[in-house]
Amino acid sequence: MSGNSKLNIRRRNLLQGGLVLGASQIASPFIMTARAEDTIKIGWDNPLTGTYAAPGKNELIGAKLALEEINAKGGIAGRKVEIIVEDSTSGDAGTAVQKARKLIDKDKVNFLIGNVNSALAIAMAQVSNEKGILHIVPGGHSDTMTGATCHWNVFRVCNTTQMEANAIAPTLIKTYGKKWYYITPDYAFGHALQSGMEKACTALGGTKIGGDLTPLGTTDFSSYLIKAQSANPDVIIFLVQGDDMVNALKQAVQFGLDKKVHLAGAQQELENLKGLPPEARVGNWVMEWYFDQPNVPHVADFNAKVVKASGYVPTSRTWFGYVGIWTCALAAAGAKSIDAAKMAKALQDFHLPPEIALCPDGAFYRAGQNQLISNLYVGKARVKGVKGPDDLFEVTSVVKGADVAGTLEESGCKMTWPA
Amino acid sequence: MSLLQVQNVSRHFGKLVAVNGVSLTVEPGELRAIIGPNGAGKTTFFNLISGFFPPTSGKILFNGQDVTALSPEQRVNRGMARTFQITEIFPELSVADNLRIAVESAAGLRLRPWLGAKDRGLVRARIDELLDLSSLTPKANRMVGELSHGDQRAAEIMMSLALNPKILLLDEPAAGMGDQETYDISRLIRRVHKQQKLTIVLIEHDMRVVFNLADRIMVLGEGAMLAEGPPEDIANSEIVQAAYLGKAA
Amino acid sequence: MQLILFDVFNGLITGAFYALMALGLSLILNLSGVINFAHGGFLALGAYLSYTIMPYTGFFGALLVAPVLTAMFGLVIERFLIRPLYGRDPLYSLLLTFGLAYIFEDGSRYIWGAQSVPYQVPAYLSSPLSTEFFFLTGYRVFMVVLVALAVGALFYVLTYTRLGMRIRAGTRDLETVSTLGVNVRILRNLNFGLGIYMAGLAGALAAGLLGLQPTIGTSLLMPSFVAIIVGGLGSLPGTLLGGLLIGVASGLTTVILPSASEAIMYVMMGLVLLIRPRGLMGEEGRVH
Amino acid sequence: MNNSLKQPANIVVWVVLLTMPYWMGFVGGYTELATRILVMALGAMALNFLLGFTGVLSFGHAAFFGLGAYGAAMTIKYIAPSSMLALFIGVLVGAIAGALIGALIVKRRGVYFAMTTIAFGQVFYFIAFRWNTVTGGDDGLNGWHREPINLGFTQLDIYHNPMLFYYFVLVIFAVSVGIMALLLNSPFGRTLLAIRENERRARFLGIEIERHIWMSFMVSCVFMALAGGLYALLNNFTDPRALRFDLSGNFVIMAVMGGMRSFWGPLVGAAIFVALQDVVSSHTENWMSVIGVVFVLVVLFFPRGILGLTRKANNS
Repeated sequence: MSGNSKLNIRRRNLLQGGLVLGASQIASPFIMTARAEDTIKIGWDNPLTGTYAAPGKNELIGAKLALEEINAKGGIAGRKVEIIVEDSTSGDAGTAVQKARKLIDKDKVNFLIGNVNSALAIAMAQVSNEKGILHIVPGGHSDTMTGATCHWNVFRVCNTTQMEANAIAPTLIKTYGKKWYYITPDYAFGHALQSGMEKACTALGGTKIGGDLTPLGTTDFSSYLIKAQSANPDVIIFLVQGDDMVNALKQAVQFGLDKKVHLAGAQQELENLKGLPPEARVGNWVMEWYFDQPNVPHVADFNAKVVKASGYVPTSRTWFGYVGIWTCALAAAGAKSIDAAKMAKALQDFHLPPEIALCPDGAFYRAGQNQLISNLYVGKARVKGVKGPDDLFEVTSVVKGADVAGTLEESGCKMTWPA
Repeated sequence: MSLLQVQNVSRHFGKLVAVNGVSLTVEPGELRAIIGPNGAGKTTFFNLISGFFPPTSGKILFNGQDVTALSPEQRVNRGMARTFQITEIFPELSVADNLRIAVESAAGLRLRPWLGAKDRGLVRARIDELLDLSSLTPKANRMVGELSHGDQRAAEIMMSLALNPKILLLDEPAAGMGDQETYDISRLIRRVHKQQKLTIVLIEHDMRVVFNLADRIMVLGEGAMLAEGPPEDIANSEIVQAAYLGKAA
Repeated sequence: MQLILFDVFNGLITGAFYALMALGLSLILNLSGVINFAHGGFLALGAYLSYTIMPYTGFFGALLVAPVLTAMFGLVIERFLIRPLYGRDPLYSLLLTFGLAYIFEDGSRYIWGAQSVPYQVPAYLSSPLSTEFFFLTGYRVFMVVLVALAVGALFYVLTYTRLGMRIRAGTRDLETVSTLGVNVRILRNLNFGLGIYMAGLAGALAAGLLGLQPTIGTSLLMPSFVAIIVGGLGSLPGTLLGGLLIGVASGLTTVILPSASEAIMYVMMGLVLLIRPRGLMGEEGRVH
Repeated sequence: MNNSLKQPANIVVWVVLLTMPYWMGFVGGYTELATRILVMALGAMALNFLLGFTGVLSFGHAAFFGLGAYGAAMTIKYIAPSSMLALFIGVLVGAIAGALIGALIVKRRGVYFAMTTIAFGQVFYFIAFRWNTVTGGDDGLNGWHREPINLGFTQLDIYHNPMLFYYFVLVIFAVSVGIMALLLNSPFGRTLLAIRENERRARFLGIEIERHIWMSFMVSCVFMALAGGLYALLNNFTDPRALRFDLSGNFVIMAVMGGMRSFWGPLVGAAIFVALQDVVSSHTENWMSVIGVVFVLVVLFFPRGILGLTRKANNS
């Protein structure tokens, strides 16, 4: 748990860095010119503290692993790569934006990575787009990022909420019933996820019989749970995330709801399941990546490396971070350049090699939207791990991303490229 | 017409009756002393007059007007000024600034974001006049908090004077002072009283001061008035002596 | 109807938590004039300590021991960091505890990790008492009973023990108490410990209901402030009443307009300040 | 006060501020950090008008900072793309809120005042946090940016040129600080000092305490909101954290660390605090502990602040 070791990737050398920057500023104080440097820098602006600290740290573990591999293979464009880590905090977009500017303006990074919190990711995207920097979003799910507010320079690894909804809806309708009740976090992400679920549900003949918008940061879900129970649904859909999900599930199980109604949701994370007391590890969910894939090549290898580095099996977050950093290297290799626009072009419909995709059907960045399309893992939470204590999810079916991603038109992304 | 008329005021704190039906009339130009043993209700009585808190019952007239329900700042604006048993000044400001605040407040300038040259001159002159009166001129730029007890007391009295009061209420002006300081402060009070024809009511323990200064004396005991009269009558009063010596009477 | 009944009950549970937190805060505020911003941090500490010792002591053992350990930690903090600040501008103690809150949150994350830890209550407590009133889980009832006992014990201590009487007297007039030969330093120290004990207990209980992660106390801190203001500064019964009132109010609001469930507390506070500035049970003259 | 010392100090301060973007790089900074320091310093000085010069502790002042930020952001996003109008509306919103809340709480003193301000501050936090459709909720308000300023004869492109934006902020900072200095050196300012020094004496000089505290609160809120508006323009973004109590605490520590009895103290405190936060959070994920320890150390060992130390040395 030593916090310091994680940032050892690059300790800032204040004096040295300052002198170099200062010299360039004397020459032309008003113009910030990019300097030729011997290393390629990747700016990491992701949570290390607050609500999303756990997923943020796991993404960083994946990123570090990718960094080692890239440098072992000769770096990017023959230059060594380093990651400069900044704590974006979990919710303070002002800080995230400020750090993004700092990384771009002061540290002159070639790539920007982040953020777990889609609000922060969107705010950062505004900065990266303004500055024309290639920006990878490993784990912020809001649909608009590769939809209505898409940018040519912003690529996303994790899925859209709609994809998750489409992935799980058929299972729930077929197995558990058509009357759904929603417990949805009351902010943009939640609204989007719910409308995604409703769409998927209606398409399959299901109905919404009720729902509650719960304020973000709700600690006591009992009122909502009681209401949900009295509406007598087949399935209660939990769309709350993070700590809210932990609170909601803990309380639902205490009320014995899991024995009367089916509990389910869309996105689930191993980080959450680990934080729940065993009896509250219930319900059907979607994982965006799962470590237990014995038949997919390279996964075991990846797992072993992560366990060696961190002591835990990788979560989907670890994989996001890993893919995020590798995307930088692959983009540069594909474009044979570190020019952001050229790299972004090179990533259009770019297929990740299997040792990085780590999923049965491969993964690619869909052109015109910059959204990674990979597999989704539908399954159930389980009380006790089978293959080790962290194996808390049972995958029942693996869904092809392309089947649930909808069309490019549906995404609403209208990409404009710089002249 | 009397300047101050306190009519039958009482003040209760829960079950405790601190002041019980006391009346007092002060004529313009008079120097009145209030004496009494500890716990007699002198300071409470002062607090009622100056508006620190309202009386439980009774009435206070100032200059013929009922001021019973007025706040302290409203009473100040009508011409009542007071000092406190424990000196109340602005310790981290200079003597001149202490006086300046009082002068500007009295002149109705306290909301002004800036002052014209004329106003500035008038304020300056008034400060100098007060410094001069109290012999504090050499110490004008020192922080008040650093001055001797006697000088702090003098500064407080000058701040009250700066308000151009019609009546000045002094709560134990000589408390905690040595002989020389007591002498100086008595002289200052006398000077102010005589030169400016200022009406003064003071509470004091030091009988030298009281008998030296007062025109009339009121004696309080256990919240009630025991006696009132010129100094010589009070000095000979058996009731007063009994009150001071204990419950002999 | 059942729903409303439930929401009142539920509001009482929430309110009981607020009250437990707020009573601790209030004790410290009244006697020492310190707004303890780190109170939420102490709550988290109580919860984490309870989580840590549970494998050795069992649930009830942890519930007994963890708050005591938290209180002892509180005594040390008071002795070395807060005591030097008595008699100085209250600004300083506020800033100090504010800084401590940062350190507590970060420290918890460093020791126990950023993600929630699984805090388990005994199975027979974490199930509904009856199928009809399924919302009455054993744990909720247990919690309410325990909070009621703790509050009862607190008022008993304050009313009938020598320490309690001294604390109450000191709250009214510290100077007099000290001239009567009571050691004010020790009094304040113990009083601080008592307040922290309440926070630790609240933490150990809350973790059975909420996800236990480093910011668990933060969401309970602000309502506690509001409870104190609504109830009336300086009055412990007022604080209790304030906590329960805003708990019930926000519980009922959840039914009608969930997004206003927090706003309602502040609306109540505004109204109280407007109509009765000293708070519902505040003593006269305490406004200043 | 030490008038002899004031003049050189003023010159030093202005020279440093005027040249800051040019040497910021030498010490490991960058232009936007300089701008951030300026904005936070304005906030800290606004707070200190109330804290240091009226003796009233508000621990919820971020609320007004945030209201300024939201006022500015929403103006550009929903009303008109004008940076100046945005700042004006931001200040107006902050001032109105300040007037209302001030009136509700001026009767309270000391810790009780502080506590009430904390609680009231959170009201606005929750409004911003929960009122998704208007404020963007927890996601914050984005999709807008500061607009170039049209002076008629020329256009100042403060959007694309960070250096120009710095000087734009500096001009506003200078005007604001000038007004505050003027007020503090006026009878009004001395009246506030009187309240800070001794409320009882002030009352018995005929000063209406509550009214003056309310006015001081207003002045403080106005400049706080202005700082908040500038902060939103700096980030091209705002979110509910701009009104949360942690930020209020940070403003207080800036003022105290620099020296709340001296005019420039909060500026010094803000510079140190903002730079420290920037550096520390880049070096360790445990930056919160470091900040917390700074709070503790300042309280225990430098309660009069950095400029308080020099003043003490001068007096003796």
